Amino acid sequence: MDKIRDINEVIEMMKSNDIIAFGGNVLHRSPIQVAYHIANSNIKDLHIVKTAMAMEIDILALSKSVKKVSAGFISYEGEFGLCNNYRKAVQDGEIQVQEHACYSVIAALRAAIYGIPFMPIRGLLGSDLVHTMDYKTVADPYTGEEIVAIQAIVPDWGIIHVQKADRFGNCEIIGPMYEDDIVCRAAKNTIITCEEIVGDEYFKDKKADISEVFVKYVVELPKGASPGYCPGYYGLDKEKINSFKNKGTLK
Amino acid sequence: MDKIRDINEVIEMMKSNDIIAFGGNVLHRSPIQVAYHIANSNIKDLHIVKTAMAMEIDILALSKSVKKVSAGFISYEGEFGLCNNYRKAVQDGEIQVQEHACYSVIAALRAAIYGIPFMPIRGLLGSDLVHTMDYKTVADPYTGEEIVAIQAIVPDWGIIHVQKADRFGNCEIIGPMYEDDIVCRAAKNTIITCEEIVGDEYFKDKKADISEVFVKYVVELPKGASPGYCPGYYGLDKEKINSFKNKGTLK
Amino acid sequence: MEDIRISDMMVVSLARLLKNKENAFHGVASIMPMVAIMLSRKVHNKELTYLNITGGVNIEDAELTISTDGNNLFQSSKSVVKLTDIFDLSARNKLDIAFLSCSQVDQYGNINNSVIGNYHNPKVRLPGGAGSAVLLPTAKEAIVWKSKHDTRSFVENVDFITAKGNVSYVVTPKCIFKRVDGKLKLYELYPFETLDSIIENTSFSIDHEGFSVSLPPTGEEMIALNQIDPDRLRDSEL
Amino acid sequence: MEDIRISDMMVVSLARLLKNKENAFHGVASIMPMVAIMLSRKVHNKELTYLNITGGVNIEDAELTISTDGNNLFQSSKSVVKLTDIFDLSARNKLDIAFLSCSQVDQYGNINNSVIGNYHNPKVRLPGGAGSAVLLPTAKEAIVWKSKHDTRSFVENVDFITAKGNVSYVVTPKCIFKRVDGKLKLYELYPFETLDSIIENTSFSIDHEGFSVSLPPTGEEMIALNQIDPDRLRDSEL
Repeated sequence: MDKIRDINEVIEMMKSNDIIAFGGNVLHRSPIQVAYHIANSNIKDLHIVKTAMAMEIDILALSKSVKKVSAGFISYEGEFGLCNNYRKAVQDGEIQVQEHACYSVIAALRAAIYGIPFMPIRGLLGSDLVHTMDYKTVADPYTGEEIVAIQAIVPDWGIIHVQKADRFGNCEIIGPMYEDDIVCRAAKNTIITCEEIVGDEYFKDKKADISEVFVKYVVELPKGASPGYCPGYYGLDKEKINSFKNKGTLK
Repeated sequence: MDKIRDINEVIEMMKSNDIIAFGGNVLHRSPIQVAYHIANSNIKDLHIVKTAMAMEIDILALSKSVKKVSAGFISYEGEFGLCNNYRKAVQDGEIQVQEHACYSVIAALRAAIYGIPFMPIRGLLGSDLVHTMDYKTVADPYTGEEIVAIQAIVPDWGIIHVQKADRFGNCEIIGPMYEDDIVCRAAKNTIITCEEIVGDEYFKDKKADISEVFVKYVVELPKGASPGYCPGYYGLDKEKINSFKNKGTLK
Repeated sequence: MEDIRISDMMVVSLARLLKNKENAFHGVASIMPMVAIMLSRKVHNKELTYLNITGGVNIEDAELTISTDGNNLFQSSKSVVKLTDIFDLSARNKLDIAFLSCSQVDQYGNINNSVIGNYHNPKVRLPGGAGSAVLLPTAKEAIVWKSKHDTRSFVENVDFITAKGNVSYVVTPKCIFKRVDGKLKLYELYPFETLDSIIENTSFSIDHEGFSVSLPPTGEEMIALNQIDPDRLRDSEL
Repeated sequence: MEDIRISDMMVVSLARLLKNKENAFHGVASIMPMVAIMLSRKVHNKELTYLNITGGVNIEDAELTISTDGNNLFQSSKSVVKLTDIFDLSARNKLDIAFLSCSQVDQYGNINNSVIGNYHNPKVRLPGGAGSAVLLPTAKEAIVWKSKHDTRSFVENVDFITAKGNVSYVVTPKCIFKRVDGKLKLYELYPFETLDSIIENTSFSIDHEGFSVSLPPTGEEMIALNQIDPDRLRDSEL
């Protein structure tokens, strides 16, 4: 029942070719430090899944740990520009892009949650993505209407960084939840990294934002979202991001 | 922007043949008083939707306001027994039963939320409901696997009783949410009835459980879930339920 | 030991079946499973995750009422796992135990909670199967409990198959059936019951080879049971 | 009036397009729409519902940062409407306005944010369209803004159609295009711009019949704009 693990223990459980879905959004509460740990491991050929991301994939592209990406948007915001390691790896043919709209990533993860092979989805029609990415359509058995069907993506790991968690896996998220509620349900196993582990009484008076039911392991990892934002704990460390972008060292 | 209405104003907007989805569950925070108001109106031939319900449908069956029911479970719990008005109306052929599993009601409403014509769903296979209710199957376009498809139900009205709401429609729910988060999104228009209307500052420090974005009208209707439970306000009024069951008067 | 009732035996039987399970769910109108899950968490399986319709997870020290979907089963919860989540868990093969009841159960463990008689022109319209048509095929195991054991309830073939699937055990006021190779087989006979009474009150023929007699509720089980359910709501179903 | 910049004109143009709309959404990397929605809610349309990726609804008095998906756009919200909700709203035809940008836009209002060159062997891999492939076809209107107006951005046909759909207007540093009968048409020219400059910097031929000249930002608009965005983050995209 005690789900607390060391960061190295959970990294060791991951295998090459696994599908990993990250929580957070772009530079907000994203599990960037876990990405560094994976980058410094021997795990390769990962399939990385997230609606909108930046630094995790830029780190993992630099370490050549990634085979495939399923995402809607991959870029920093503002002054930090594009994810150049990722971009270069794609342009060099090292990473295969399964380009999504953010909503189709959500649909693929919803299908995983519902245990169904695909989700019908509105939109996408007219986009070259449909034929280029080979998104198929399905006929509504009630009316015959054709609608795009997104195949389920069942991540082997969901990795989510939160502010507080107890040893059972109940989590408090300060600020936006983003798609973490979906990631923790869709993945076969969800790993929570947190700024702080709280005592058993912490969630007596307020309900957790993520339930223990959706959590496999809990790792205390202070500054786990750094150099990104972690509301209530720290803001952006611009210098570190610039240093990563310019020098390209894996921590 | 001000969404506050009188109960009679909202009842007047409903029409015969409308599809109505109720919030709450069995005798918990169910909009029973709205059911009485509808029963005493001229609105007929309603299609009523809810995962598990009791008194609303028993009232509306008595007033002969219902043409069709889509639900997974229709009964009181414990000492109150079956919904006899409903049961009699079905046995007499007055009400058409679209029998669901509770999850297929959820799937039908999810399809409405996602704007899609149907939802694939696990389960139901082996049940006589599949052919008796004419639930169709669909082939996964990626693997060819056949899976049951539940057609969308788009309620004209979602009716939800909550403890507190502001004039914009932000709601506080004390106790279980049940499927209210789904009902308020699936319906074309959602009506909130509440024990109390709170001031504009009420949701400054805590986020609402239902967002104004999903609410069309707000009606102050104290004791709106009575004789059922309304956590924080009142418990079960067993005498009133027994009186309804025995005497069969519409209040 | 003198004051052990059938309801105690049923609840204890249900609870013991949860021994090596990770999680268990009950729905509305499910007093016995509610008490059984609470009992198992106290005595047999302290790490069992308890799920119910309200969204409550592993709630403790609830004051019980005759309703099994109220705020009393939610308010002490540390987190929320909604009914939609529970169905989804089951759909993706992560729900260990679902408890379900019915009006009729047949020799195959199929259950009927829809109609007695013809579906479209029923003699009795029943409540409907709630989650059963989805949970029986998707949960790893479905445990059926039935508070009457007579030939009208235990039939060769149900009038209507509301749900069919992974039924593992059927717990009655007289015995426990286990589903083996798709058919119900006598698994345990309660200590105060006779094999003849089972045969007499069951419409299908019973394979009773190798059945055992249930261990009566232990002192530890009875103490915990009375702490959980001091008002004996568990009697109300019988 | 002397200190009005292109960014002011762009943001004011975006804001004015929200006049009779019920709700509007922007995503990541969307400084101008963020400021425009806030401006509209102050000046043009006080009942506009403001939605963003964070789940925040109608947030007020936020301290802006260069990121448009952070907690500053969530914490003052009274309720939560998640990104999933926003896509769902759009999918069921209840989203009035989605703001999207891109690397290329063509004469039909199709947008490209995927690649420059061949898709599978790209010259430049772009960030991807975020929500655009879903929002362009499902939102009632999609307003595209593009912070560069040159022949490489405004092309006859995009290299790759990331998204196609209900684009109503395209707002540039020089003008506003309106999509009429499926083609972009000059709608408003900024007061400091010339028609020749538009023609010169656009790769497709422009229907400019009946265009008008934009009203410069009013004093009221400029005061509100400077209250909302005192650090002029809106300049950062240009």
